[in-house]
Amino acid sequence: MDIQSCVEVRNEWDIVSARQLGRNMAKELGFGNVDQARITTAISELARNIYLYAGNGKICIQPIDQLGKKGLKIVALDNGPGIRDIRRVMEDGYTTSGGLGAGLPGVKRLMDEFSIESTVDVGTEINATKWLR
Amino acid sequence: MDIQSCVEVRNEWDIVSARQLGRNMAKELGFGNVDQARITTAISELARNIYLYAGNGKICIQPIDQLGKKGLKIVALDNGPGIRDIRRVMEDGYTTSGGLGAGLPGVKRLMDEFSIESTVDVGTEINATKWLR
Amino acid sequence: MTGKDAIIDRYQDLIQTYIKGKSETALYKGQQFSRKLIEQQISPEDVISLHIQVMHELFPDMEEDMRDSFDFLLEVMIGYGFAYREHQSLRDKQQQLESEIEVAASMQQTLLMSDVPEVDGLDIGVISVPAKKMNGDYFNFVKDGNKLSVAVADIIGKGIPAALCMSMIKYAMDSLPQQQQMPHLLLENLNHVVEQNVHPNMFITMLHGLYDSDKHTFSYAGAGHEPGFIYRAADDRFDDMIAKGIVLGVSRTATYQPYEKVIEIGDMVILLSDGVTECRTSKGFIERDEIVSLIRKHMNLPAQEMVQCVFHELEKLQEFELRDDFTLIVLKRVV
Amino acid sequence: MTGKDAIIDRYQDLIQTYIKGKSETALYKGQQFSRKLIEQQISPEDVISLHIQVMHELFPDMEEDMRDSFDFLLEVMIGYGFAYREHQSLRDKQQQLESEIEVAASMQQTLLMSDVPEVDGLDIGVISVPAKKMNGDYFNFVKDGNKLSVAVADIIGKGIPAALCMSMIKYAMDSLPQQQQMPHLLLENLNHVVEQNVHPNMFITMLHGLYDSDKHTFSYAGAGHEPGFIYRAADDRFDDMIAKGIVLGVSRTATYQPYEKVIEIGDMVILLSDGVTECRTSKGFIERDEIVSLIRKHMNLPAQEMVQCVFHELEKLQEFELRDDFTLIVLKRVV
Ligand SMILES: [Mn+2]
Ligand SMILES: [Mn+2]
Ligand SMILES: [Mn+2]
Ligand SMILES: [Mn+2]
Repeated sequence: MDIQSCVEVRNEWDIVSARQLGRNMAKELGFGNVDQARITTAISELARNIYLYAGNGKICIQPIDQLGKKGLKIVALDNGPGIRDIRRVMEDGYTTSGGLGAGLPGVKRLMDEFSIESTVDVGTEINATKWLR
Repeated sequence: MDIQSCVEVRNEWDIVSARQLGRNMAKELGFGNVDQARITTAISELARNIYLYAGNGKICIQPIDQLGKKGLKIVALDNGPGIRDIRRVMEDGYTTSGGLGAGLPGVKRLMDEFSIESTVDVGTEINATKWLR
Repeated sequence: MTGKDAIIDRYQDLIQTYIKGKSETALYKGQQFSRKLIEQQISPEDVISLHIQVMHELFPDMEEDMRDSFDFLLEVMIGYGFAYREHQSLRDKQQQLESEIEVAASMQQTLLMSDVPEVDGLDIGVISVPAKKMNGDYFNFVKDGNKLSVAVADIIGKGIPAALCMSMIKYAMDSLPQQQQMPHLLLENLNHVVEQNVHPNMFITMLHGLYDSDKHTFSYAGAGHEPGFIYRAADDRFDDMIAKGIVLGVSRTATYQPYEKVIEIGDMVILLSDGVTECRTSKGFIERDEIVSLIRKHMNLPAQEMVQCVFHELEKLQEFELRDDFTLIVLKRVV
Repeated sequence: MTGKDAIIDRYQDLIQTYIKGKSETALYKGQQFSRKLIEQQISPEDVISLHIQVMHELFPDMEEDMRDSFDFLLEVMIGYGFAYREHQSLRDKQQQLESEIEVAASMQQTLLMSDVPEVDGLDIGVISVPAKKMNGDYFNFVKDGNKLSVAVADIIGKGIPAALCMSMIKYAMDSLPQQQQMPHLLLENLNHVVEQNVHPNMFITMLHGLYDSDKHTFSYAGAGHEPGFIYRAADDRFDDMIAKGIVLGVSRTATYQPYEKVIEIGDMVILLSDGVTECRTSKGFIERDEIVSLIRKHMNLPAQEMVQCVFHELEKLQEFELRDDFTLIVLKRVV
């Protein structure tokens, strides 16, 4: 139940590895085509954030089974500069992604559970879970 | 240059005739696939408004040629109750179409020129032009 | 059968009907189907997935490359799904903001806008329409015996900040009742309040006047405000009502000049904000001349109808998109 | 080569690469491509049209039924195009509204929020954070010789209407300077103003107090406001600071009861708004007990750090989504 696989994120190619890891696990767990692609995109966003803002960190993917309720959990960890104003980062349109609707609020909307902890100069940890329906 | 074809709109089937008329003319004028479909949807919206709010009226489609600049003009006419507050109707989200993004503001955004005149208890005339690029 | 299965079946039906007859009716049904999907908040990538499923059903022998290309399309559409969900969230937020602004605007309307008083011998018309929900123009009438004090102000800036600023002006004026009798002193005092209390990049223009319905004089002073007009019935002529004076809030030591005009029977005092004179049409800004002709056109109507007609004509000229708050006040001496 | 052709070529390349290798890298490039399309404001129906063109290119022998089914998909996507363009327009509008609200909020901040005064023997900490951009909580300090007047108010309602209402309270309080010395009379007077001037469904709760730094007494009165606490250093105990009195604006004839406490060295007067005590976490509302333990945890810090630490802990408990404006004031007698 606690088998967790991680990918270090230091360059752009690692984003692809994180995606691959997530897609494989999502497929194995029985997520449909669309959800596989969505989860992969969410992982991609989180990995890209690490690559762009923290320099390096890691993405871990973990199958979840809580009393028979199955799901997939993404953990994004870094020791980067941290986020000064979390409320602001979670607002729509804060990212400069030109109307993409992704960024952290997009990931949060997509997943069923989402939490973020960040300390300035220490780092950021994001947890996001999607349940299998 | 002033050949205008009209369709009376009294019931839902007339909406289809108006669409067909618009699509044929758009195709003839050389609009691409996507623009044909968009113009048809715009006509559909205008015809549907007539059918729903005015009871009956007509949709006229007209090819335009202004000094070599070619386009298609839609005229929607009715003798219905008129629009009491045009500024309000032109606001996004005023129509109850549940996030469709169509309604009159959607039609206006799609077309290159758009004008509306309405007198309470007399009727409404909408003109909308799309230029060929 | 679940809702999802029903949607798949419906889509398969629709697409088969279209393939068979290629009729406009089938496409119309496609559009209605699309509307229903959007109402059910189904994402664009779900539509692609739906299409893929039905394709596999209808074309079981589809070559593998074709299948793969559909998967790629799905991947590209995922980004649009993110944008689509952001749209839904923005719509909700927008609706909440709008309803908040609507409450604030109605507060503003009931609290800050004064009623039009009845004054012997005067026919009064007033219209004040905000460009957006909140009004950054302000007008105020105070009747005291045979004297009518009237103010028109325009906050430089629009929308919510202007509305906040305007509520300050209202409370400041309420606390200066004695100065209502002397327009130039009222402006001097208000200038202090604005200078001290208002954001340094917020300015206010104002015209304040006092109509004496015994002597039939109109005394006034202005702080950088758009000049009004005086209509002289004897000459059938509109004169600009110039009042020199600096905008409120710029200089701590500003003083204002008093003016006075005698008003004859049939004359009109016309006060306005620059939203009336600087209204921009597709042909450029309107000239003050054109405003005068519009007023002239309707000036035989009762004052209230007159200001409304002028507004409606200008609203239409601007294609129903006001770019600035609009305030027009007419005081017409009838006897 | 036009921009459109470049896009078609790029898409064809990407899809061919994917068909060949089916690699995650190709799909990642698909996602990046999608991001770029969205940045260029390309509509979802354009994406379908792009896909169709490339399919015709790659599969020239595609059967006709297949071609037709693509056309139908395009038709269905048109509706999503309308929604997508509305999204763009809403985003623009939203950004404009937000920047307006930001200006108004900064006006509110600079004009309405008072500075924290220096008072001999008192260590003062204040934090007031709006749930949204505009604050519907209000606090005010006025120092007059050896006396410090302190007010905390909460407008029932949030956002823009509450902010408008709050600016009225500020100007009303400014015009009642003499009553600052008598909390219960100040509330009585404010009640008149609110009753007469504020929207009938807007109410205001307030606690007003006066700290005498010679006698070390805190006299106060309350109008339906969330009770604060008094920390008694001698007993190491937090007492509720009850002040009975009806909310401002409800009854024309309301009167308020005066209270007074003697404050010893090490004691603290803690004033707050219900945004502190009614903060809702995923486990339900927080209890006043829990607030007390949070305050206790940080009470050895300087007052300003103390209120900030309490806020940060409560912010995190609420997952960074404040549901109500939050105001916490601590007056700590140090000598
Ligand atoms: Mn203005
Ligand atoms: Mn103006
Ligand atoms: Mn409140
Ligand atoms: Mn509250």
